[in-house]
Amino acid sequence: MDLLAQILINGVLLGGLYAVMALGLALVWGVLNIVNLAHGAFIMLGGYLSWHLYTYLGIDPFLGLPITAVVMFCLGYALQRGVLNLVVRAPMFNTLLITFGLEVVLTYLAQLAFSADFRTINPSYAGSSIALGPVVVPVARLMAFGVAVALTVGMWLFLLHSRLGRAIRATAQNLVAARLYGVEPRHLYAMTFGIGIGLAGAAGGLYGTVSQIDPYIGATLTAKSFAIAIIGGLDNPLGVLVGGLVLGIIESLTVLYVGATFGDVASFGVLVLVLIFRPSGLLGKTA
Amino acid sequence: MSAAENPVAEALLVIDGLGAGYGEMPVLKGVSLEIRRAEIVALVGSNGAGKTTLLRALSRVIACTGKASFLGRDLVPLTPDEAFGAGLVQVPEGRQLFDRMTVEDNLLMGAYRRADKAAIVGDLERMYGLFPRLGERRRQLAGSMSGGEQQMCAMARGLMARPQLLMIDEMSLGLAPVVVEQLMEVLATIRGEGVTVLLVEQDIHLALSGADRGYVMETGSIVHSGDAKALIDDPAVRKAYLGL
Amino acid sequence: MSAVLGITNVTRRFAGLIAVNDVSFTLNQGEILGVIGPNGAGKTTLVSLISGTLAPTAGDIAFEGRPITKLPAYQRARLGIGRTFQIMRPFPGLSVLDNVAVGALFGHGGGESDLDKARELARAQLDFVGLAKFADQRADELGGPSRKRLELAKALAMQPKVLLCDEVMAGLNLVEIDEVIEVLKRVRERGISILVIEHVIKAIKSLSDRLLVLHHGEKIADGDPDTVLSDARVVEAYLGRRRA
Amino acid sequence: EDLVLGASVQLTGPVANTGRYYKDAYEFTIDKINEAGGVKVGDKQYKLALKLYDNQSDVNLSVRQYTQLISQDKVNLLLGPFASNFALADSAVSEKYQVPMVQGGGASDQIFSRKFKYIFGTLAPASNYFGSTIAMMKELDPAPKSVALLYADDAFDVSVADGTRPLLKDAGITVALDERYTSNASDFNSLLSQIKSANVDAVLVAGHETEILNFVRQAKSLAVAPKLYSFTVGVPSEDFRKALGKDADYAFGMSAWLPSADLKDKYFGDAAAFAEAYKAKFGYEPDYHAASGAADVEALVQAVEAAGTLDPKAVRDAIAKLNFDSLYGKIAFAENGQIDLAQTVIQVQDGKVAAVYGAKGFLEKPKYPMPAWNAR
Amino acid sequence: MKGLRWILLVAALVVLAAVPWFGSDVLVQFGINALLLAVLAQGWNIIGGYTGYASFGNSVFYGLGSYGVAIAMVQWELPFAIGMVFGVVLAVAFAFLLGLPVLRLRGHYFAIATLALAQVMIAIVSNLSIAGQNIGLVLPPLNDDRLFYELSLILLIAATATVFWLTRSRFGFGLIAIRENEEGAAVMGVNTTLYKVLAFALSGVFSALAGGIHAYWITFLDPASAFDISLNVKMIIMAVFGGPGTVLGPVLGAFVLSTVSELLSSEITSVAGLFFGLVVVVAVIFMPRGVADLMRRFRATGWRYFVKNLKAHRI
Ligand SMILES: Nc1ncnc2c1ncn2[C@@H]1O[C@H](COP(=O)(O)OP(=O)(O)OP(=O)(O)O)[C@@H](O)[C@H]1O
Ligand SMILES: Nc1ncnc2c1ncn2[C@@H]1O[C@H](COP(=O)(O)OP(=O)(O)OP(=O)(O)O)[C@@H](O)[C@H]1O
Ligand SMILES: [Mg+2]
Ligand SMILES: [Mg+2]
Repeated sequence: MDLLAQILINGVLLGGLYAVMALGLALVWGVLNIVNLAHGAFIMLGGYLSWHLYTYLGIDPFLGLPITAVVMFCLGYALQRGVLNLVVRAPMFNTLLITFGLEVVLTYLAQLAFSADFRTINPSYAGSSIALGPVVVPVARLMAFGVAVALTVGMWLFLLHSRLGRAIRATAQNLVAARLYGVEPRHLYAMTFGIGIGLAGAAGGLYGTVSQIDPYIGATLTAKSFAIAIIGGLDNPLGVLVGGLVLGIIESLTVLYVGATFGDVASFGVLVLVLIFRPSGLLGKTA
Repeated sequence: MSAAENPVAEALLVIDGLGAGYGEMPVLKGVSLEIRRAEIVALVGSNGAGKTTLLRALSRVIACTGKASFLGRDLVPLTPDEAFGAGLVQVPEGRQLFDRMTVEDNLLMGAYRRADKAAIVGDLERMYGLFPRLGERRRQLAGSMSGGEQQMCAMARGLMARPQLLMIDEMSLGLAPVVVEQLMEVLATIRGEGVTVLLVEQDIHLALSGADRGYVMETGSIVHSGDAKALIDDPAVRKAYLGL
Repeated sequence: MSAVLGITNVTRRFAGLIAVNDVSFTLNQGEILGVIGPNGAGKTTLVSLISGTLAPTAGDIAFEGRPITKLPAYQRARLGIGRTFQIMRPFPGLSVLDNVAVGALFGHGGGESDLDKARELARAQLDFVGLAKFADQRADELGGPSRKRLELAKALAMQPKVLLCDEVMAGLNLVEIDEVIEVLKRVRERGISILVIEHVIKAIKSLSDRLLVLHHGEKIADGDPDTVLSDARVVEAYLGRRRA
Repeated sequence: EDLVLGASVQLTGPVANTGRYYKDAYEFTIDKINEAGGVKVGDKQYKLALKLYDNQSDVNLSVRQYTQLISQDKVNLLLGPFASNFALADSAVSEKYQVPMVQGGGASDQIFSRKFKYIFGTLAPASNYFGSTIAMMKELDPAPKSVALLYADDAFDVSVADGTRPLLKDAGITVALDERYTSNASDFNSLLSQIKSANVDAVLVAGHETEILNFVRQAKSLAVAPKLYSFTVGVPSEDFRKALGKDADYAFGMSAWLPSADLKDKYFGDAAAFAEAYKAKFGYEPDYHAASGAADVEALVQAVEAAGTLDPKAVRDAIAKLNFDSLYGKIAFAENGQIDLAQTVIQVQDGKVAAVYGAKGFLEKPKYPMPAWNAR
Repeated sequence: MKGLRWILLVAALVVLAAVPWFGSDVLVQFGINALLLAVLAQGWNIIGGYTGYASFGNSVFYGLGSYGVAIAMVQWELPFAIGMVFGVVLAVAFAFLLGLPVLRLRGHYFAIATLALAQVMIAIVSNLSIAGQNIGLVLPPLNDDRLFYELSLILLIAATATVFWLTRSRFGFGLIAIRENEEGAAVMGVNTTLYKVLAFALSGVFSALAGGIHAYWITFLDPASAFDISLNVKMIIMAVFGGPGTVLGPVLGAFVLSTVSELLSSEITSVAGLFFGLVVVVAVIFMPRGVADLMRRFRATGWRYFVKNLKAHRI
């Protein structure tokens, strides 16, 4: 019983981290219709950024998150304006191609700049935990979870209820109409991508506090983020949180009851089932 | 002729020798026309004449050559959002709603460039008054509405922008006669509030009977123009478009 | 006259909304049945239910006496049910000709298996609806009204027994409407039964043998066009004072 | 004249982190041998040269690069890539062209069970990685009674686990938890919770370095502290201790190689000198991968000198007959082409690696049992 | 004109077929890889380019083909040819069983569901003892690169001929209609479910055969390498780079990208990947419609082609 409680807590905390990882991907995908294969690479860069801030400037990884996010936002904004905006109206697969290219470039640049060594962000509290009776709650993960919830709710409010958020959605759905109604799409696309990448950067910072970073972690993180985004649905950031939690819990339970190699099977199995029965995700609207 | 009767009204939109097209293919071949403040002008013509193309060029979504000025400002170098910002608003052909957004979000997108929050809320209620169906369905996704409901939504979105010049492409398309009738009244009302309307219509009868002046377009140029009532009675127009 | 289509107590709900409510009627062999009703009355939904792109919540649909309620859309097409879409959906990247050729290849009875023959048949349909000059253009480059004709040509190329036309005349001018009316009459002469939805009263009047009126998803009138159009409820809900 | 050795290793891609040991060790050893005058074949003196490609962690590319090395670059002899799956595929190339390859990067038993004649391996057999650790466990006080055995789902680690189970059984230790996990897994919380709840005395993990790092960090954050834990990789490398800082303490591991002065070497003097020079040159400490790579170069050189010719077949036969002492230990290949080296148990003690248990028993006192996380 | 084209084509084929007789061993090996990648890209073209379903599951077919051959040859000691047939059977069975539910999904959702299938397959195969679990299977080596090369070439020709047939058959027309507008296709009588599954299976057959040849050639496979997602990404990249939905595009894409990548990795070995990424990015910006489109239009427009593309696709 204690074990089950512990496993559930693990799952929930893991899920929070998953949610932040997927948030930026879901935004860029759901809104810009860009399947960003470089998403994981941006998480990786965010991780390195946090690591540098921590290692060389002594900035606590959680306090450093806003800095990481802002820097990554600028990178995303520039990339969209300078590169992705050039192919916005090309056939859909091209965004897949170009983000693939970006991922390769970013990964190799990272290896050149940071070497293939593992980096960890290991502040003093990273290993500490709070004991709730027999259940242990790791502090870093709890904080990451808190950030995750805050970011998702913030994103949700922003997208659904702010003027800019509405315009972002509108532009994504109908570029021509959005322009007819006064939206400047170059800037807006760049804002959206920037926000997505900023979120990825924040996720990287969080990831660095619970795991380690090397230039090659991107691909797996991208795949994971996909699954989460879809399970939750792309329409709604709260869905991403739900997707993350569902996945976290399922994976943890699978390890307990089935076996540790089945974590991925379970999560992707659930993904397929969700897709088949609810093609727009758990919280997605069925139009 | 209405313009002549009303010489003091300022010229809102002046187009001279406007050309535009798609790729290598020219569609507009030197269109010239003039629209004054607070009039309703009908633009009619057969299939493929270039009416929609003209509106697209004015809204700056396609490239154009020639001269076009709006409120004395040169339109040609503007981007679509700048043209919109100047007060040139279009209800486009095919509606172009934001399909996966709610009706209300669509209307709010009409007011995207406006900062007057309270007035926006007021206008929203006004639209729901004008189109009760939209009021009932404000949370429905626009893309799942019926054809006519979508047309209402598009009209309402255009009105939400508080335009100087509202250009409506195929207003009556897919609407029940009773709704069309209401819409014509709406146009008369907003004209009374100082809004100018450029109405593109296939239902020539409807368009010309509700308009002050009319232009008839044929393969990329204006072939007839003048007072709306006079155009209806013009035998050439009657024969070509009314089949009489 | 035998019934080609039998609709019995058909209902369709969308989350909390009844779009079609317990509607029954028949479409007879060689008949043109007009369907009118206010926007959002459920007309398009009805067509979707018959063509199989939507499944009814309740009720039965029969084609030539055999139940087809459970058949998927493509099988209904092969049985001989052709439809057009009000919100037009061509195959955007294909040429206009190939759009129509799809109908010839797969339509009624499984269609033609030879590609060249299918294109020949398609060309004939394009001639028939007056789109021949656009044959080699991409479908998404067509203007709105031409797309309507394309919808019609696509459905006709399927050699259907029943043709469901959802507002194929919207956006046409009166002369063009007359042309399409002629087309539809000639289609009927081939023994094809037609269901037309239209808001253009003139057209519906001159085409229909019988008129069906939907309101809030319910059938409120069914009968001889003149009688139906003078029905007080129909006037109030749909036509408005001006047309009445 | 040059005697050219060819190799394709992972300089980029997911396993580049380990791949660099081979590149550095190959170059380092070749330089050293050239400084000592090069290679004497018959009565000709050759300089050693290296032709090295980056296989970008792509097996297909590495096969092609080995083919290129042999058929176009005309290298004389081959050094290996890192990792078993690469060695498996690449050994087919050396076999096809009958050019001997001595590799120190693949330990999987499959490489050597194909009856290939031109592949030689200097890593200890996978199946016996935990052998010395289990021997030590029997002598600890209190001796661990139950273990959890975790291993990644790749060929090498599965082989390790398969070899470990009978050893544990013979030692009378119960396996309370026997779990395979997905390679590259980053979340061990569930497994750790199970370990905690099963209350095992010892945890044995066969996996990759990233996984081990995650494992230790998460063990700390969940306050999981068995009496002992031991890892197949990581512990000997400096990277591991750097990444974990003080948390690396108490971790057991094993190495078939330690930079001790007892291992004499013709070119470097001894292993300690090698390690020192290596660290000075590359800025990080060598581990057994590097030593194994260095030994591969030496093995080829010794074989060529013994054969007195560059003829690949003759060299191959000479390799099979090698028996010499190196910085890596005694190099003598068994019938199947693999070397057999005993694993020494090591432990991180106060930030340094200490050899604690070898064939002759305890070398140094192990820090055992491991205290709780909040008590250290 | 038409005649000239055929002559060129035949000449190109003859040259390709003769490579193992005049080319170096490395060239032949490079050829095998490039040909197999071209087969994969062409196979993907059927489901992705023509039917419009971006499959990330083609690497599953590839893996099934590899395992078909490996299991038949290692576990049952059957000849290679039977292994190939077995692989194809596995792939077709998979296409029908899993294609049915998964092909109900559209667009990106389909892509992700198929991505998931590859993950699931890895886990399943890792637990099958007949497939050697995680350890994988080691096949008997066959030193005959010429044979592998010619087999790959024949397979590529077959795949390309199939795609060519698609462009002028009723079946292919149905697939294109599905790609352009699935609901529209259904109401016009296209049995969308059947067509999609058939396209999936057809594309799977080629992938499986490529997997089979590759497994025998590389002599070793384990679950991670057999069901490698990045291979799937590669085939998509190649097909898209060449021009999806065209007959020769994917083949051109595969050849061009393989060559670029090979040249880069032998010339500037350790930053090859970086430049490869840059090449892809630049290519997408200047020729988003693929190599096939470039070949068609370049002669008429010259360098303006790139400028035009840039203008047409940016905002
Ligand atoms: N996106 C496009 N690409 C290429 N050609 C186009 C495009 N849109 C319209 N055209 C062509 O431009 C010409 C004028 O079309 P336009 O839509 O402006 O006519 P219209 O007067 O609005 O007619 P309609 O009554 O059909 O709406 C037509 O020949 C049409 O085929
Ligand atoms: N997918 C859907 N989800 C929710 N509501 C829907 C959906 N499709 C249609 N409706 C609603 O069902 C009602 C009937 O729609 P339908 O399209 O059948 O109307 P219609 O009679 O064709 O109207 P119009 O004349 O405007 O085309 C409308 O109120 C519409 O908003
Ligand atoms: Mg128009
Ligand atoms: Mg309708």
